[in-house]
Amino acid sequence: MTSRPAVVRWLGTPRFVLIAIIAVLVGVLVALKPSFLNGAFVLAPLITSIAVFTVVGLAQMTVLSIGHMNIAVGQMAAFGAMVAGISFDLFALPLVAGILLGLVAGAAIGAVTGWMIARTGVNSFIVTLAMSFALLGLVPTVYSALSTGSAFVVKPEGFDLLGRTSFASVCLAGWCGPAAIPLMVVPVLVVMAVIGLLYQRTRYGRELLLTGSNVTAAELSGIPTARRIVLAHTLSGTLAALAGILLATSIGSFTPSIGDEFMLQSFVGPILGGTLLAGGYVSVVGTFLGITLTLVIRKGLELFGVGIETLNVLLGIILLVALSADRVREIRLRRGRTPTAEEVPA
Amino acid sequence: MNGGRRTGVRALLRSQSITLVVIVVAGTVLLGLASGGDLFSPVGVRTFFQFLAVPILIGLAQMITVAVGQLNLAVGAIGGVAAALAAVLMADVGVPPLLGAIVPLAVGLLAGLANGWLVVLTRINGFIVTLATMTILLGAQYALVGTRTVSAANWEPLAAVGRATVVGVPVIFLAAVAVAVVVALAFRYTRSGRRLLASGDNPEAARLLGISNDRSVVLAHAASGLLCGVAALVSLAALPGVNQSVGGDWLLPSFAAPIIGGVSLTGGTVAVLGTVLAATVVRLVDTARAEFQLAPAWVNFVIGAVVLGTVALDRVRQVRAERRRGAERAEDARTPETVEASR
Amino acid sequence: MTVPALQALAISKSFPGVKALDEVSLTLLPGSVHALLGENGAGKSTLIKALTGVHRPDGGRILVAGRDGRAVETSLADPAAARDAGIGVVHQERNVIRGFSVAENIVLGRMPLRGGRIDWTRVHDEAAACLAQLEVALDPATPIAELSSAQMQLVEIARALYTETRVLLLDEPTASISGAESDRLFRVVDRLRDEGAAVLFVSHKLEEVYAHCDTVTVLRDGRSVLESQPLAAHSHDEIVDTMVGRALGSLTVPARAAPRSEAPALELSSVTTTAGHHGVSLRVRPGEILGLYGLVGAGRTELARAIVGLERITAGELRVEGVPARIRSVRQALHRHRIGYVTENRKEEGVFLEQSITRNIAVTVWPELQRGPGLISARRERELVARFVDDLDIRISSQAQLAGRLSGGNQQKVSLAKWLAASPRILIIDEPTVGIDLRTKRSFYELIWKLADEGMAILLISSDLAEMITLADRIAVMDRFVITGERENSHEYDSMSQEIIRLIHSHSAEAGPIGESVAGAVTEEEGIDVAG
Amino acid sequence: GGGEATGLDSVKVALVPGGPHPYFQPWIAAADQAKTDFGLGDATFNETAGWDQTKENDVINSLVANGYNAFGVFGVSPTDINSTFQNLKQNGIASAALGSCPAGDTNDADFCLSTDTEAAAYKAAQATIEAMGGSGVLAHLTGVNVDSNTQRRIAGVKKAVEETNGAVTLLPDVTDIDTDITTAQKAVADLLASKGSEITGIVSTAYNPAVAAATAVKESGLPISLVAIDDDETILAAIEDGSVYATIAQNPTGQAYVGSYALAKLASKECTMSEPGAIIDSGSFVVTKENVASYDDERTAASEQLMKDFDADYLVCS
Ligand SMILES: Nc1ncnc2c1ncn2[C@@H]1O[C@H](COP(=O)(O)OP(=O)(O)OP(=O)(O)O)[C@@H](O)[C@H]1O
Ligand SMILES: Nc1ncnc2c1ncn2[C@@H]1O[C@H](COP(=O)(O)OP(=O)(O)OP(=O)(O)O)[C@@H](O)[C@H]1O
Ligand SMILES: O[C@@H]1[C@@H](O)[C@@H](O)CO[C@H]1O
Ligand SMILES: [Mg+2]
Ligand SMILES: [Mg+2]
Repeated sequence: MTSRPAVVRWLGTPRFVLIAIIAVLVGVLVALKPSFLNGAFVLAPLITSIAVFTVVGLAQMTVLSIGHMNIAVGQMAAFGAMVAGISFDLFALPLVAGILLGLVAGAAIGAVTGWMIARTGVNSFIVTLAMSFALLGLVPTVYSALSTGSAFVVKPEGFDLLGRTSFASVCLAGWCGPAAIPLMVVPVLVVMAVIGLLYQRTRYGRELLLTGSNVTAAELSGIPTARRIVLAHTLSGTLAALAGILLATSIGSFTPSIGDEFMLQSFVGPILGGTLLAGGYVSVVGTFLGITLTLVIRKGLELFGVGIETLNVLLGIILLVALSADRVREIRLRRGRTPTAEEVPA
Repeated sequence: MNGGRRTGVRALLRSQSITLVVIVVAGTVLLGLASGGDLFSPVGVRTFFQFLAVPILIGLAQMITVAVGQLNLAVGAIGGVAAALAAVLMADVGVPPLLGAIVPLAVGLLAGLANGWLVVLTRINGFIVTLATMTILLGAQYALVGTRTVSAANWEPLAAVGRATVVGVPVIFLAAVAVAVVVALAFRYTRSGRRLLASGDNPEAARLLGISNDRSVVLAHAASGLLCGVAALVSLAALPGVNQSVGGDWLLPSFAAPIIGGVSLTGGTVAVLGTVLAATVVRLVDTARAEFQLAPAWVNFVIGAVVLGTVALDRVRQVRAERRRGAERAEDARTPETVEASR
Repeated sequence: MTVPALQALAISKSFPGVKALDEVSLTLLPGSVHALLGENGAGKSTLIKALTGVHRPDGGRILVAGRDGRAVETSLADPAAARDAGIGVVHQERNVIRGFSVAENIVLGRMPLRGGRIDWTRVHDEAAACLAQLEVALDPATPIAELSSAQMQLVEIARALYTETRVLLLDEPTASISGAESDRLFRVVDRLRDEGAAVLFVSHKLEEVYAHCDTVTVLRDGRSVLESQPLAAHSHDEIVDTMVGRALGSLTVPARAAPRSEAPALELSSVTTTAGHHGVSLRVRPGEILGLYGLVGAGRTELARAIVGLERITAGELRVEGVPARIRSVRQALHRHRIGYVTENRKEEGVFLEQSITRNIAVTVWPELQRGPGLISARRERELVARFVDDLDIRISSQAQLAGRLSGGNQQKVSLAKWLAASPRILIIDEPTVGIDLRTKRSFYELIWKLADEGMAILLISSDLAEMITLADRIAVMDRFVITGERENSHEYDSMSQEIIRLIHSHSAEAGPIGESVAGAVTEEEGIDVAG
Repeated sequence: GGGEATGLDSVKVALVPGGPHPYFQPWIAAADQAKTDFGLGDATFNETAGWDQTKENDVINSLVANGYNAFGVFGVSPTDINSTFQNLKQNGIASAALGSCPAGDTNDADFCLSTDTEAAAYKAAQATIEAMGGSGVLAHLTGVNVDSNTQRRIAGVKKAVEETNGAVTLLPDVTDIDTDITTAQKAVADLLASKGSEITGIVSTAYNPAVAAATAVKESGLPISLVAIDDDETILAAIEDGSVYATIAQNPTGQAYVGSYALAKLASKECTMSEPGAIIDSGSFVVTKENVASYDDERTAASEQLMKDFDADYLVCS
């Protein structure tokens, strides 16, 4: 195993397969529809969605890493965004302060969820499902009570810059950046780096993974598993809130429907990217690639004017085929040799 | 000593259903009073039970997949497609209602089989498989009915069954109860039922006992799909028409009923009575919402709170039971020592 | 010549990267007990699984004698086919459906029907009859989850005998049960033999093999190095050497130095716990090995768990190096008090099967290795792990290898290395050699002595009395959550075992049967034999 | 229609509804009609958004990339749709809010051509009160609370009730029951079971509740007057059989047809808006058993008038 060159190992990972598929797909799309390269109307919105949904995927990934699920990602996003919206709308807070408050709210709701799971030992699916019910009731009620038209619309300074501006408006000595890349990628890249670092380089990330691998053994190895469970859910809530806020900045206001579309996507990204549902492995880059793949496909179908019914049917089939292909590849590999843990780093 | 502990466990199990029964009775009485008796009027009774049929059926559909250790995210999509196809066949193709009634069942069964086979053949997690089939089926439902509502007038004989009552209780509710009884009997008295539970409880042990987990998984998904088909048939009979929204709100209630009803998500258990009772509790919350004219959002809030409460309560019980066991042992341990000391 | 009840001819089976069975043959005769021996990973369980339709062999043939006495080649496509062919099996790991009753667990493979539906009356009656036949006093209606692991094993045996069984395969049935229970098991085995059944028996305990088996097959690295021979023709040492593949010298108890100091490293005084202990007092000094002996279910594991904070101490006092300690978690035990706890249940509690060796061993030292916001230097981590891999002679292909791919013994070493890496002053080791082969067992013993010599205080929990008498400096006996006495270990097997059995008696109301069975269990054991 | 088929063949109009809904189906035929009548380069209809603002934006962006240069959009989120219009405007693309105007006081599209939803709800409530005989208890069933149109409808109904000076009492609005037909049916049934004996009139300003209420009221046999909104076939049939007293038809065809015309004029740079962001009522029509056969003529006439108004007032052409 040690003798296998790293490159050869890498070629067998889900990440490489994803990169290859994405590359081929983009090539085909560009050849058939040169307008795919339209910066302002295709690439920038596509990259914005990829940015937002990567954060959504990471929000799920952090709980998958301990072998849990977060069915309430969408509602936690709505909750965090709601708090940010309130702080702009009702308290006229500046952008950064409002975002921080929103993130704290997401962290808090995640922490409460994690605490309940750790305390009761009840399956995370149940607790987060119940949490999603509760928030599904709470969030619209708060919006109705505190806003006219059920939306928080006050935009603090910098709001549009974060959500709707591209590098085209970042100019240095007459040179401006590409219009295809939204500014939003900056915070998202930072988040990816932080989460990646957490899992690959720090004790906390490793302890999350071991908790996901075997919670009893983790507790018996001196890992404070209850705290790690709370940590994973807190991270999940925070990231969900961040995704909700980013989405709000990209569409323009805060509404209760933020996050409605998060739950299913949140699983697709990490799972296509190679994170195990059973816990114990994660891949930040894989999550990003998994999200990218599905969104590129969606964008491609959209460019070809595929209708809503065909779009759903195709997305479902592609998901199945992509995962079966991954299965087949995995089985082939298994047959050949014994994989190692190092092949699935963060 | 075993006997004693066992009755303890039984009592615990029983108390889960008893808690639900108490909630149902108390809730009914309170609501009845609040409504000034309207709840018990013929219309009140009929309305209450009419909308209990589908929650029971989809709760059972989910319960069966959970029993084998799987999930079925496609309950609503299966039901939606099943109802839509039947509606379109009857309204546009002229399929007679009697034949049309079989369509949802067949669609449900086939969709469930497809889910099961996909899980078994691809070895992809059932959560993801049903997520994918859900997406596909939603597309299919839209392709079938688009944005129109196919009127129930196209299947008047079925709609008549939907309206029919026996001593004031809707026939569709009685049908759902009958299905629940069949499900309960199947899990109690058939080998397939026991095998399914064994696979859900401990797949490795089941395999070593000669049980095919693959078969159990396929069977569970097929049965789950079939029940979604029954729910679709009930919807067809009871709804004023069928459109692309049918099934759209099934997913969360399908989980709420078995979970509140005491089914373990790790597989291996069923609680038919619990599921039926839990669906009834949710229906009571619904009725209360209408009575007190609260926003529908409150129903979600209350369901969330009830599930979290059930979870917490269960845990408290468990901890108490453990403590009791420890205390008993300490008591046992103390006695001989005192004997020794007195020697 | 009698027709073999079951005959395996040149069975091969490969797993990814491992040839687990390489043309293994074996003959089981009716009315005889056949021992299947070999070190950890030799292929014993794989052979049993190949003979019961769990694994489909890559090559070879299986012949089974039918009811008419004629041998027929059988494909045994799945476990149900094996059952139908009259082959009953009790696998190495417990296989029960925890949500079902004892009765249903027994009949599950063949639920009796009446009119197309399960006849629950017959289920209970037949299960009850089956249990009675085994002299097991269990109510068939008991939920199986309430049974101990040993009781579950008896239920599994009942299950294997439920259908007409002409061949019974037992994979390490005595590894984790007490003397009383193995006695009962052997009575059943002997009766089955008398009734003409063929029994295959896997064990690492050579004495019980010599006491109960007629013929033997020895596997080494997936090959049969000794095939279907009369056991009597081979001496104990010969068999051991065949298994190991070279001459294995004898084990001698080293001269043990006196404890480093009289002040105990770990001291319990009159401790009561939430698990049910009462008035437990113990002291372990640095450099000393205190054995804690007792029957399965005596409460030793629970005591260990209470020491490291997994159960609450509600009365009495726990002192670590003279200072009263209130330990609430394993983390505190480790990082505040330097107490390590090697759990008995390796697969479920000891190792992270799906994680690398590096992470498995380094997990306890991350808090020390970290810099700044929890950053870990991968290099320092690897170096540290490499040291323990060397020290304990753990056989791995690389640090990146998954722990789950190691043999049982090496997994056990990994779980020990994890604790040694944290350099504890007190080490609690729970049933360290269950299911471990002879050679590995010896290297473990040597390691434990070495650790004690280096000044570690060791609390050793074992249900293997021979092991206890070989290893410990002092032996305390626990029965039903109280300490019934404590003795210096003379390493004299006969006298020590008598005394310890007496200590168990002193507490027990039904001294008779239990005492008898303990004696039965410990009469002849490998460890003693060489220690003497 | 009255435009000339010249110079507009460079214009590609895209009509983007908020999601799949029967209300928008007349847009399809109207777009085709506009294409032929005005000689447009293309006119397309795309409902893939599925009631999600992000997806609606994606759909619009893809259409831009495919060369569409005039957009008639029913914004999913009235509070956010102005951002989308700004984006289109910055890139020189003509846009119109069709069927629903942005929330708040500004409309960043070139114009908004929509039912005055408050007025339509007001008319609906008035019709219901009339059917109730001027007094009694009124229930209002409506759609997603988070939609600002819902808020406008609530206001319209409230206004009509207030004008009765207490003769009519309004029960709390029943919102969020338009998600699917089962929810709507259940909500209506529960309402009838608990308050059926008190209620004398129901006004539904959302689609699924109207369909559900029509059947439920008929089956219950209760003397409740029901007024719905929109003219889906199910509702029209119910008006004919008497189970629904009236409905308030809106003018989706006019929105799409006239809207396409104006958009084409703007996109071809032939004209500009005299008052950018103007808000224009596309009309609403009370339909009862009496005029169920003829209301469409009234509506066509209104559309023709609209077209004239655009030519005369709203557009300034070179
Ligand atoms: N999950 C399973 N694992 C192994 N064998 C199965 C499984 N399910 C069915 N079978 C076998 O398939 C055949 C037909 O199955 P089926 O379940 O219809 O009959 P059955 O065994 O009589 O059970 P039931 O009690 O449900 O009627 C039988 O031979 C049965 O043993
Ligand atoms: N399912 C499996 N997948 C991969 N390898 C396996 C599997 N089962 C067994 N092996 C490997 O096959 C070899 C034989 O294992 P087996 O379990 O038969 O040994 P054993 O003789 O029973 O050992 P022990 O005394 O520890 O029980 C080992 O190298 C083991 O790692
Ligand atoms: O009447 C409304 C329209 O105004 C639009 O909101 C779509 O839904 C219909 O029910
Ligand atoms: Mg083995
Ligand atoms: Mg123990």
